[in-house]
Amino acid sequence: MAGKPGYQYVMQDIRELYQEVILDHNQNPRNFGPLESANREAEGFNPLCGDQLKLYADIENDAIKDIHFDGSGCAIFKASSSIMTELAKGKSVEEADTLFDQFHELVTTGSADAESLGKLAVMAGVHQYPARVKCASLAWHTLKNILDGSNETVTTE
Amino acid sequence: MAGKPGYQYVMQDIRELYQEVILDHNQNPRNFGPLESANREAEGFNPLCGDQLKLYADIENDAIKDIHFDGSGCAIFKASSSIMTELAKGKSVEEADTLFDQFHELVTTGSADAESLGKLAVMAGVHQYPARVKCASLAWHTLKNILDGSNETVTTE
Amino acid sequence: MIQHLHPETIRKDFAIFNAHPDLVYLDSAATSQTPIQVTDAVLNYYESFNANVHRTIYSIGNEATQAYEAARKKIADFIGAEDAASVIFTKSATEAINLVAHAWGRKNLSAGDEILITEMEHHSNIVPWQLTAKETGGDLKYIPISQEGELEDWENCISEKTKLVAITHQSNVFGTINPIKELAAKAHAAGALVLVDAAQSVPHSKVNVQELGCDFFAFSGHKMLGPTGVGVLYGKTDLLEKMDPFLGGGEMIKTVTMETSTWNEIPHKFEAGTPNIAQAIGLGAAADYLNDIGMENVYAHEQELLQYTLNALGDLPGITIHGNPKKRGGVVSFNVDGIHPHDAAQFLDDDGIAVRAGHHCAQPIMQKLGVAATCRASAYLYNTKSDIDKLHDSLEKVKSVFN
Amino acid sequence: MIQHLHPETIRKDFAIFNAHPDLVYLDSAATSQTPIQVTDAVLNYYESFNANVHRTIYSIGNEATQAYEAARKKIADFIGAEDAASVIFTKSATEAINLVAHAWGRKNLSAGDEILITEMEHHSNIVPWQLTAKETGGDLKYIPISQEGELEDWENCISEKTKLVAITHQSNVFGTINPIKELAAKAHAAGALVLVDAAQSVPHSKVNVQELGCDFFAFSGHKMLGPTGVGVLYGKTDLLEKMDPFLGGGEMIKTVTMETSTWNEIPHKFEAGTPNIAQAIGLGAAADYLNDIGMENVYAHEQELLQYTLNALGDLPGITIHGNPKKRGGVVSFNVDGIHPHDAAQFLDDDGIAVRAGHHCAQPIMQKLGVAATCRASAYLYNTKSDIDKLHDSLEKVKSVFN
Ligand SMILES: Cc1ncc(COP(=O)(O)O)c(C=O)c1O
Ligand SMILES: Cc1ncc(COP(=O)(O)O)c(C=O)c1O
Ligand code: FES
Ligand code: FES
Repeated sequence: MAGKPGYQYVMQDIRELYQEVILDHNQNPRNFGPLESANREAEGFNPLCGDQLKLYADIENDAIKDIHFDGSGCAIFKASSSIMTELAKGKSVEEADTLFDQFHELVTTGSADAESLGKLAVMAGVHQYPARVKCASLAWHTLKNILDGSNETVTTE
Repeated sequence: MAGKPGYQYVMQDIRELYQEVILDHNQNPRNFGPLESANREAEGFNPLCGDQLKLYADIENDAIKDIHFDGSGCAIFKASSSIMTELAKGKSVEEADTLFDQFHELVTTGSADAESLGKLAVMAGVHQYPARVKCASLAWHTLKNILDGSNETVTTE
Repeated sequence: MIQHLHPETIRKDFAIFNAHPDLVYLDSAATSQTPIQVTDAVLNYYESFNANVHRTIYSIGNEATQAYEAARKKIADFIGAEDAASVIFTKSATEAINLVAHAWGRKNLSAGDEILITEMEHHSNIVPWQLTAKETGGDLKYIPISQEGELEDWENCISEKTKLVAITHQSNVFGTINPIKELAAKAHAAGALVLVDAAQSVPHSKVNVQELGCDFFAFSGHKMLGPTGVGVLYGKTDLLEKMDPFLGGGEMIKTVTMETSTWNEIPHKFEAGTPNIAQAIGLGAAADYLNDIGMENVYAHEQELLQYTLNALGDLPGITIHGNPKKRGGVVSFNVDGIHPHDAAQFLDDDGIAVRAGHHCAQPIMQKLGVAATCRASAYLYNTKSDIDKLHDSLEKVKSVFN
Repeated sequence: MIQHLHPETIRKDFAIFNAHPDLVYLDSAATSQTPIQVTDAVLNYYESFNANVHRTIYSIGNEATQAYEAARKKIADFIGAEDAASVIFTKSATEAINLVAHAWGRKNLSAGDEILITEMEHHSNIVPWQLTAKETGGDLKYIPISQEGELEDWENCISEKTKLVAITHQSNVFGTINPIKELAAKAHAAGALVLVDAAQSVPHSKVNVQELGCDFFAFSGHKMLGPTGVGVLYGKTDLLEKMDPFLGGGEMIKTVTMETSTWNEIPHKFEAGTPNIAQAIGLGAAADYLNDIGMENVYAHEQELLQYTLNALGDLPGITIHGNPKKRGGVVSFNVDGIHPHDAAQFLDDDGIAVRAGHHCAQPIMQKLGVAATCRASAYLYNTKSDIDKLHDSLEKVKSVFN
């Protein structure tokens, strides 16, 4: 917003939030739609906007062989879900847990160990937009539920 | 109050409210206590302070032969009740009705026909103190109930 | 005579446009901005006669009481109520509706009775009735709405079983202005009471509760230039007098003994505890402000902006405007094809434009429209055509980013 | 380290003492005065980020949300609550108590269950329980009080039948500070919950809900330097999570369909409708202000003034001071023999002294004392010994008028 209130939005630049990578994943989400081979499923729901997510994962021997997402939501949500599936696919459950922690730190504090972030780095801008953190987090919290073997629907509040 | 807020208390002088006559009636209320010969009774209650009043009247052929009050309350209440009984005693019901109207105008507007006021004039100061109008009115409203033949307890709200 | 508003002059009364000169605020249906006349009235209470009301002997307490009761009178006049005692200060429109649901609904409804609402209600006029229906065994029925955002066939929804019709005066999603007067007549003929959710109408048009013929009428201060934390319930005095209280506490009692209590007169019976004194006074000042400008002028100005907005958005390809009611206020809900409303709103914000994205607390409408959320632009007396031009241009930009 | 307050410096923060330099305000137990730090925080909302909370994408809406939730955190810290989600903003202490009476009481009490309160409660902690007892068939019992204004034999009032003990932390008539911690332990051992009416304690002493061990804890903003129109209910999170909502509407829902709804997480489940945003922010600023001064210092200052007042009034013949509790706050109730409290208060007002005359919303105490009303002088951090001297001198004058 022009003449932005000083509260804590000092460095806002909307293209930090909507980076090209994000717009691309929004247009062409990877690993999108149901997964036939899934042996685990979990749902997520963002009550602020009503958007919903379904995650499908094929986990064998503590490794994420395949993972898909389905649902509808904003660009941040879609891109974050899409990137999450790309990152989680092929990882061990333990590695995915570490990824979750990294993501969580990134969007809540805005900073994280830059080296290890890789593709995740595009989510850094979200931190400046508290109202959008939930959009970015939904897929990750739902992944966490799958990793933990919980069946509850994730709601981001 | 020193440095009084300007709202509408411009001319407040507390001795206008607590005139000598009022202090006197407070100390020595006239027509005080139950009335044996009463053929009408009515009660009044001021919920703001919890004070209560009982009126006793002996009314024959549309004339107030005698009238007493009982109860406890503040000085304004006691004096107003005492003066009311003095004024009403011996009057016809119609005359008492007129008195009520005069009193009512006096305490709500602060002005009334000065000539006809007589003893009532001491109540003029009450108008400046909206929180005390009820103290002064209770006896009069209860009298009005007696004149109208109503049995409901008067509450001044 | 309807006169033209001068939003440019009006804006000078609103400090927010000083703090954010480029702010295009198009979310007044959620909450309105606040003129200095209102904040001054609030400040004046705290700075000059900060005291509790109704039970004080001392001067500033009398002032506070008088100012609080004067605000009640102003609000009564503003909505055409005859008797100031029929105006109850609540904390919000939501509390006002819940008050009726508890103090009237739970005592007067039983199994088989119908509460009739509409598909275009705000959650505040749905959830209290879902809860009341559940508690009393009554049935909650809905008047359906058309794709245009208008009531459909409402006449046939009212029957002998209907005990209460609770309906919004003006939809916060479509802007639809509902035919309350006709509906109230029909409802009364069937023996039902009528509650009007006026949260969106009172701020934007001249209303008169007596002409409308409603029994209860609820609205909020913060949507009509007033402070947050104050709302109003108007009720017909004979109804209010018959009703049991809602909250118990100070102010609302006449006598309390350890065993039992008796109730104060209305409106105090429904105002338990220390009231929102400063906020009621601020709301009175908001009514003064709106009266000075003239509600007819506010309405006319918004009608002009509404047409301008519909034209501007209609010019843009790929914009879906939801609903097209014949009588409507200055609220326009829309979606940009292929772009999630929250993304659109985020880009608008980047251009300094505040619109709402979401379900607008009206999920049944969203379910009807088959969308999770919409964008909504809502105008008020401080908005200008230039605000709408900026909305138009920024939407064009958003579309280019996502294509 | 306890430091001495400087009321003379503190008074400079209160605009009212500028408007009325001679005002001797001794009615803070009814409502406190408001420092500019609080009115500035309120103004800042209206002038810089006036927007609705929780559902906005745009910047000023985010600011409003953050400021509102930051206020919640400040209040949680102020009362020693671990989790900000256990703090619910209400419109007043009265609403907070009624919330529990409805959302917990009516669902969890039935015939034969006992609600235990005390004879020294404020109407706000009596009437809701009379109504709840009536609705549920439960019994309302009272812990008796002594002429000193202390609880009598409370240990034996708690039994297996007791389901809730609702008790004031500090009496608004006697100033008595009740032994909540001991009482809560005993109540919990008997399987009862404990609600504390902290309207008079939170403003005047350091409190910690976890140390007290209470389940619910209610207080008002306007008595602790905050705005009118805001109160707080603290509840243990597991209790709040299990409870059904009270008011229905926006904010408190997760999903709404035409048939049914699901509830949002706490605290939002209990905050239906647009909240009192500006007032909550103002209350947060009041907590900041009090923290800066230090609640230990506030308490110590009032203890000093209390002793001074008791001595000053004790010096005057013909003054009856009500109660003499061992642990008490800065509240003194008294009568002048032969002079009605309203007359006394009227003369005090004429000298610029604001004290309360009345039943103080505690009619059962008045019945116990055998008086219709008393005068009450209550102090706060802005009062000085000179205020008490003026009270003393003015009372002497009053006595001479009536003799
Ligand atoms: C002990 C006590 N409880 C409850 C209340 C009610 O507070 P409020 O009127 O702000 O709801 C008060 C204040 O009047 C009080 O003194
Ligand atoms: C139509 C309608 N009804 C009720 C409400 C509830 O108002 P509040 O949140 O102020 O209680 C709103 C505002 O959000 C509304 O638009
Ligand atoms: S707006 Fe719904 S997930 Fe982003
Ligand atoms: S104070 Fe009770 S009648 Fe005057």
